[in-house]
Amino acid sequence: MGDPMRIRATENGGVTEVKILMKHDMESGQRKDATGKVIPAWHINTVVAKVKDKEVFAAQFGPAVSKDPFLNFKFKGAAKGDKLSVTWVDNRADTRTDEVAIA
Amino acid sequence: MKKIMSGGVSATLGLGLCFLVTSVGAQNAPTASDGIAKYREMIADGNPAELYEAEGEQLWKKAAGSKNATLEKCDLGLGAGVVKGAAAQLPRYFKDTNRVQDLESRLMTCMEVLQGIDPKEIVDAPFGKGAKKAVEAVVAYVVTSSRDMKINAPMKHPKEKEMYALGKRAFYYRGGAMDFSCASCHDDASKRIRLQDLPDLTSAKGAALGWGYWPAYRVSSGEFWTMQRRLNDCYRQQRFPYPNYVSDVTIALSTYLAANAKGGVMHTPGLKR
Amino acid sequence: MNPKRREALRLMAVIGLMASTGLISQAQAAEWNKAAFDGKNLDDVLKAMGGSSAEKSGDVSLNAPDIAENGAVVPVGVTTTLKATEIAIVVEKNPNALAAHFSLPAGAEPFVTTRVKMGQTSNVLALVKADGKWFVASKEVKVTLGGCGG
Amino acid sequence: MKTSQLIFRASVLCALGLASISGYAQTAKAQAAMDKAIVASFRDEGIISVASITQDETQALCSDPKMATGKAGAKQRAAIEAANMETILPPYDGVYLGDWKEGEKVAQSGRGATWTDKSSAVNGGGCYNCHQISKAEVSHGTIGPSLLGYGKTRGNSAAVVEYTWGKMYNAKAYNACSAMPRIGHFNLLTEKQMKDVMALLLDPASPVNQ
Repeated sequence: MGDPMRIRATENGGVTEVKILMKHDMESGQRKDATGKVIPAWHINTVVAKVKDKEVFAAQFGPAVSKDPFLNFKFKGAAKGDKLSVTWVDNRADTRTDEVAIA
Repeated sequence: MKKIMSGGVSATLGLGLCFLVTSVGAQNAPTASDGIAKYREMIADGNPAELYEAEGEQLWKKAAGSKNATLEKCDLGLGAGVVKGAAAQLPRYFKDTNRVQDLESRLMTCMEVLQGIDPKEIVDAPFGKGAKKAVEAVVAYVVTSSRDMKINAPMKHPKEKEMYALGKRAFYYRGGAMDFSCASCHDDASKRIRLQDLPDLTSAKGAALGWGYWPAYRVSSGEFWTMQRRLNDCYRQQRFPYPNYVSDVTIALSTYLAANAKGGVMHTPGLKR
Repeated sequence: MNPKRREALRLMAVIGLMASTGLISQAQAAEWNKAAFDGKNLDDVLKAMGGSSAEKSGDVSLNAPDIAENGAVVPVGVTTTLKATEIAIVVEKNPNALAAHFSLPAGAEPFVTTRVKMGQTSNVLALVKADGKWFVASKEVKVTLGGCGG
Repeated sequence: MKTSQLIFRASVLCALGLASISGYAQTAKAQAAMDKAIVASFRDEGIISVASITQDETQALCSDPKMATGKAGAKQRAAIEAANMETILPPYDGVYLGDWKEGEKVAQSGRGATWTDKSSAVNGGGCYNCHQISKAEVSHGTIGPSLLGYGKTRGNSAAVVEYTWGKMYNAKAYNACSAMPRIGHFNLLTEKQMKDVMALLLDPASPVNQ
């Protein structure tokens, strides 16, 4: 299981802005170790954000997304106090879900 | 539109300091500096150091070591268990160890005394790994708790003054195959290496620009770097030998920097290239 | 059986199990567009995303720095006045061109910011799908050599 | 230690013997104790030994900000410059200029000579870290002067060529406490690499002189 995310979600005038930091190495698959062997790609594949079980935003990442990914997006239709849940899944089928109340 | 994907991502992508050699078109320096300023502004939002801070806060409260104790009674200089503001007043003299300590050496003392963790394990572990990794996360937590506070290392005890003098001497100490000292790059505010501006660490303003923004998350390595690690890599690039973890010279340099930066603001943890 | 294939099958089994036990949604298990992320250039990527060409559009705005001090972290933001249903970020000279793809369900604002790695100075493309068509804006981001030592 | 370094140390010691009477000797003792404490904080790692930061006379003098600039250290600095001048050796075959294209690569690379480098690693010159050199490279430092148009403004008379070689070989021969490394003196670059950098600066075809 992955490490916790940091999620900030703030509602203002009907629009909720979300900022997420995910802890992940996002190994590109392009790097070599000290012995010259390619370090296999290891990265988050998908990120899904939901409010009340309804998807509000979804992302697919390739190996070129930076280490410890940052994601910032906005959506309408949620209220302060609603729970926003974010789930990522990586290419080794590791996953992590965290939840935050919209402020 | 170009369709040719030439070359591969450098083997050291995300790791090395100077990992890319790229030809950039003819352009004058001010434009380049403006571009860099925008880049820094854009990455300022969302510092991954927060991920380390969250982990560090958990570790602070989690029982560990042979004594199965937490760090909650650790005295960082403002009394047992006081984290808020503590980093802004380090390094300082501690009576129980009769030494001037920086944050990392003090955390090692707490881990040894309270938790029964062997300091040697911490010293011997590489940066970002093993027992050192835990210290680094706790550092992220502690320095975040001094954010926006005034830098105010005491500098009253004779041993603090002694460390300051040693730090100053170390700052100007030239040696090795390139004759470099810290001062070679850091005693003039108008200079830069490549496109990186170099703060004058001998002045209050410049020292605050350095001390006030470290420890930091480094995007070039994708890791959170403590002050010990920052100094370690300075010495590596200076072509000096390896400074021992929490050795006198590293604590002395931190003492010198913190004292010079007095009155400046803690922006820790920073976000650096 | 070759070990790579065995590993792949094991992973598929694990992901399948996670999906069937509700740990992750079926959609999330199936949704990663491998063909698009394997694409070597814009055409490959567009094809894998169900398009054929992308029209240059002033309604797509790409926010990226002129110069990145470090190619490991290059901030890229995309916004548009179009009714976007999908957004994608492409780095032309990366070995795999597509960096990230975003799905915008009803209610999502046409806005996203993330950070990508760049192996070298390259054009960065913001792709926006609206009314079933792809639109594009591009900008060159220079990746510089920094610091001393190495 | 190379013979040149031995001669160098001996001559500096003689020069300093005359100059260092008064207060300097006293503080020197206290500083020596501190220097010992500094060196004790390091360990050997990779290709870099703790012994490598034992100071020579140039480094020792220039570690004192008061002596490194201003009147107080003028005499000692002159002695140190003279001693460093003695170490400069011309190219083995008398040819000073190599290939500017190779020189550009040397100038770009800042690698080598750290504890994470192997002894077999090729050092870079790290020139762009501190100097502007060609217009095409905007990522250049400003610790050293701009070298843009170096050959174009100076020409390449024998005097200019020899001065440039000497400055690169041992910058402390011209300015005792210069920030520039003593590239030839400490073998930081090979003779061929130095010639290639010479060409980068002086060859009329080099982008530096366009």
